[in-house]
Amino acid sequence: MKPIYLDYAATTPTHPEVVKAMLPYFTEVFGNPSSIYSYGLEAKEALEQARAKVANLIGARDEEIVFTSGGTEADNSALKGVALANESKGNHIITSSIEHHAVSETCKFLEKRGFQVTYLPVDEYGLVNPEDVKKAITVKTILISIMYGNNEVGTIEPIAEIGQIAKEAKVYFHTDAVQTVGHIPIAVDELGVNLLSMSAHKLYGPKGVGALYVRKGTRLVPFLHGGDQEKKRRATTENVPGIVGFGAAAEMAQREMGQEAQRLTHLRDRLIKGILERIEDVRLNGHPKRRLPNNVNISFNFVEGESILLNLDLEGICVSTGSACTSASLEPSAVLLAMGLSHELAHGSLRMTLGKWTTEEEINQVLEVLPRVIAKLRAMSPLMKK
Amino acid sequence: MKPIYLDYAATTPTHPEVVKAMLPYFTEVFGNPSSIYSYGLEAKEALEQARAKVANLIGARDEEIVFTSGGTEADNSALKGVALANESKGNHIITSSIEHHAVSETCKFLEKRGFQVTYLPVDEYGLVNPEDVKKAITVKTILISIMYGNNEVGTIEPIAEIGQIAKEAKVYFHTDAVQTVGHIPIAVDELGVNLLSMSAHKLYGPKGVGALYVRKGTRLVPFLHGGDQEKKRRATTENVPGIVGFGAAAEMAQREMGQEAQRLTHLRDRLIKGILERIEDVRLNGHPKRRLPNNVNISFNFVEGESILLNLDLEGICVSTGSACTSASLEPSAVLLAMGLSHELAHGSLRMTLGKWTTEEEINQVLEVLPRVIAKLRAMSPLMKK
Amino acid sequence: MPENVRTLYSEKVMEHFRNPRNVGDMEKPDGIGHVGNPVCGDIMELYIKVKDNTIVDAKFKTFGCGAAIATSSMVTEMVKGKTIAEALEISNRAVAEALGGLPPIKMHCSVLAEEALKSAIDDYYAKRK
Amino acid sequence: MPENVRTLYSEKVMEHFRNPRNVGDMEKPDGIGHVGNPVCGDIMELYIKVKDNTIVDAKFKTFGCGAAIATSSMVTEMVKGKTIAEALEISNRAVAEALGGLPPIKMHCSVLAEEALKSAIDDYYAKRK
Ligand SMILES: Cc1ncc(COP(=O)(O)O)c(C=O)c1O
Ligand SMILES: Cc1ncc(COP(=O)(O)O)c(C=O)c1O
Repeated sequence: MKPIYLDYAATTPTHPEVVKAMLPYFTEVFGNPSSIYSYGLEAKEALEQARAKVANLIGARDEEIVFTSGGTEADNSALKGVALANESKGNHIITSSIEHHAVSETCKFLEKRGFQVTYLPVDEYGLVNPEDVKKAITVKTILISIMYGNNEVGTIEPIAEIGQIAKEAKVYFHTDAVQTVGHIPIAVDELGVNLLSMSAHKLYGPKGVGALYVRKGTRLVPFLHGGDQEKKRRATTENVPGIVGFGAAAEMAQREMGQEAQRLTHLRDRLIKGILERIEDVRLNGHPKRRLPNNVNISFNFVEGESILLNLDLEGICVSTGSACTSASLEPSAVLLAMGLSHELAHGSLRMTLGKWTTEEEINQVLEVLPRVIAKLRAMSPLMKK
Repeated sequence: MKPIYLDYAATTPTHPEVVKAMLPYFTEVFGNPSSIYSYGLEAKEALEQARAKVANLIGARDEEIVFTSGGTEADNSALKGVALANESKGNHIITSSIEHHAVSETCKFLEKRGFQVTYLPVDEYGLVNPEDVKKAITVKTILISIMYGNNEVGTIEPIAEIGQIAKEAKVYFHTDAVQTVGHIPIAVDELGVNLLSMSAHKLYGPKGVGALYVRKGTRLVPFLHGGDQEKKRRATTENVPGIVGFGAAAEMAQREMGQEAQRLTHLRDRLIKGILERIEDVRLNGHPKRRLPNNVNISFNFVEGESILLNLDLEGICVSTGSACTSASLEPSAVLLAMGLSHELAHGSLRMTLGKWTTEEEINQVLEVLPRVIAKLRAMSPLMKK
Repeated sequence: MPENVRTLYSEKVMEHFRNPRNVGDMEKPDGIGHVGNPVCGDIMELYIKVKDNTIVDAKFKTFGCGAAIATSSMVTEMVKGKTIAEALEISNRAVAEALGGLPPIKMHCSVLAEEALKSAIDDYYAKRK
Repeated sequence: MPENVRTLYSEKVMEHFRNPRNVGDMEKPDGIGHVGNPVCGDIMELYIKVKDNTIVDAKFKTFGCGAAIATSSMVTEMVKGKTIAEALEISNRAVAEALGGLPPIKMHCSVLAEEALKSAIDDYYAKRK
């Protein structure tokens, strides 16, 4: 039986059509886009077409898109780039306590280099309160970075409201939209962001490619120094096939997003409802409505996430846990703790993220297997009797 | 007629076998290597096999290879990483005046951040004198960065000698080996380097992938902050297909390098000799012997490089100029000027770099076309009459 | 690619994880070991029955990852039939080795199993007093 | 993909680059313009023959990039048959436009062409005095 993949938020397969679009750029149109002979100019042209497609997906202008090696580089270049370019203005950064590590670890790095970072709390649904952002702004604030859709619990933050506050306070505003781009409609002007991070492999594009939207006029020190590529905003020979793939994925998302989001929301809600009905002592994590169309995150009392994951894997179902199991640390998800979950519940959480190839049958299969697995694990749990 | 591509130093086509090796990792084994279910572990395994192949190519241990998004990121992370990690020890960096922009622009950035950089001169062949390195070392020196093979003129620097000096002085030593890896045999222990930069697309691997060799024990602040990937030395979801491609290219290079270098050296010398015989007032740039097997760099008196390049492109021959024509600046190659060439000669230089698909017939064709093109341009040159 | 590269754990670990031995409560145990806490994500309870200074039965209940469950299962298997003195000799490494090894980041689970056993034996001694 | 996206320059530029008009020396020119220098990589020499205040012939020699050669060729074409006064009206933009446009980083070549023409006319006046 084909495995049931429910970890689309970790990474998506590259769509076969995307791979097909990329192929000519490995072996035929392989030129360096900086070269001025025909081979290079053809590659350059492909690059610019991809840029237009990505820009189009978020309502940006072509020249505001800087390609990167992924979401992490987009986040790092946004935060470090603004920090270095605006040191003379101030050293204060505002972020949330539920950011992806690509933002939170970068903030920790900046703290060591003399920057002050405010980590705003979230409510039980994982929502940042725009009023908190407003209150946190000081004369020294140079950047606000609040993620768009949370990668663990799927909560969608009030970005447009925060954007308004940032604009009024004349503070740069960055959002990590890695989980949202290509999944829900985005218009950078409505959001009022200066910077927005994307990653191709979260929307059926290839791994190792991303982009940072940089609003015209935003001051930023480049992250990669070297050649004059990307209008001197990011050096290195452009990953032409990867970028072409990102473009193809963006175009496909633009076309299919509306219908697909509807389909996934339906499956998502069926899965949530099914679990809540079939299994006792569970809790839906994240906001019930303001939520990514493909995200289900549930805590199961009395059992630990990795043991659920492994049991599901044995049944051919791929999911992920809230806690970072493979990391050396045994800390449970910082996101869930920030939302007020107990350690026990945070350790017992499971994330299931749906995607293009998820079917109704697969959801049914999960709803059949999961109660059995939970029952088995609860039977051996020392916490159960309490 | 198929164009004659003589710009392999700018970028190589991805070898069809490499593309074939990559393909399954886009759509089938697409898992996130950090995931602990089967899909992810299979991807992880592919990653580690590629790491072993790349390590093997340069005589390193697997765990000393950190994958990056290319040569530029490898250079940036080496220089910035050492600088940040060793600030308390000193703030002095030694480099050469013929480095690739990925090193020289990073040095300029570090100078703005309080570091002191010594740019060593080179001789007429582009060689750095190891004695100069020795003399430049002070108690504050934390890093020496000298490239291995020069990307413009092909000169191979005395890396092992400099490595010995660095070791004795207990200073970290980085070499940008982007043009050498996969083209001539490399053993990091013989070179005595702590850090070595590579880029897959210079050896028939894909664009957007590279690696930094980091000798065990070398202190480095990570360049990309975020998740725990690459043993916390570089965050971001691993570019599995790209890395697998790099591995395949490394394996192929290991296998074919010896014979290929011989073949190219022969063609290279035929091309050089042919030009020197057929055209007057030319000069070979770079060292006649200590030179990359595939590099030909010639200055043509009285004519400008771009106009030669365009004429050759019209005849289906892709080459590159010493000067950065497409950049906004009109400065001629800093490398050639550092080697003592006049501005006129620096503007009149042409780089032809050979590769896997270069044939004897192609070289003959170039030798037929080039004299005609030079003659045509010289006939319209105001410098000619002098 | 061989099938076994695709799991984080050895075949033996997965076997014990799939079919853990000696799971469940014990009626009137002679000793109860309780280690771990929810903060670190692993809790083990180990029950032993002792006769003539020999552990005649062992059971466990565990909240934790795959390795925690497998080490619990393995340690209960290992102690059965052993004298208290012999049981006290069982090190975390011995448990891990019996499982065909553990990933480095999971070695703490074997430590927990050793501690659970010692805690149960302590409890046995304490109760006897 | 249309063929024309593959060249940095417009078709017109490439046409003049391929087949530059009015290349070469001129016997006894009435005015010689000399602009540019090896440091910036472009040198233009422009020669004019003047009769009854009208430029009856123009030639050039140029060391430089594709755009430099094309603008030289174009400007010599444009001045032929023009009076001195009319020739002085030719701006760098007019040269660039006549070539179907130039990439922004190559606009300086058209400036050079305009300067070369003015320099040749200056020389013509100077010689007449
Ligand atoms: C919200 C968020 N930000 C950033 C990233 C990092 O993206 P990448 O793995 O492409 O570097 C991810 C995914 O890993 C993510 O989910
Ligand atoms: C010597 C050298 N270093 C660094 C680089 C940068 O490599 P990449 O384009 O992969 O970033 C190149 C090639 O562009 C190079 O030739």
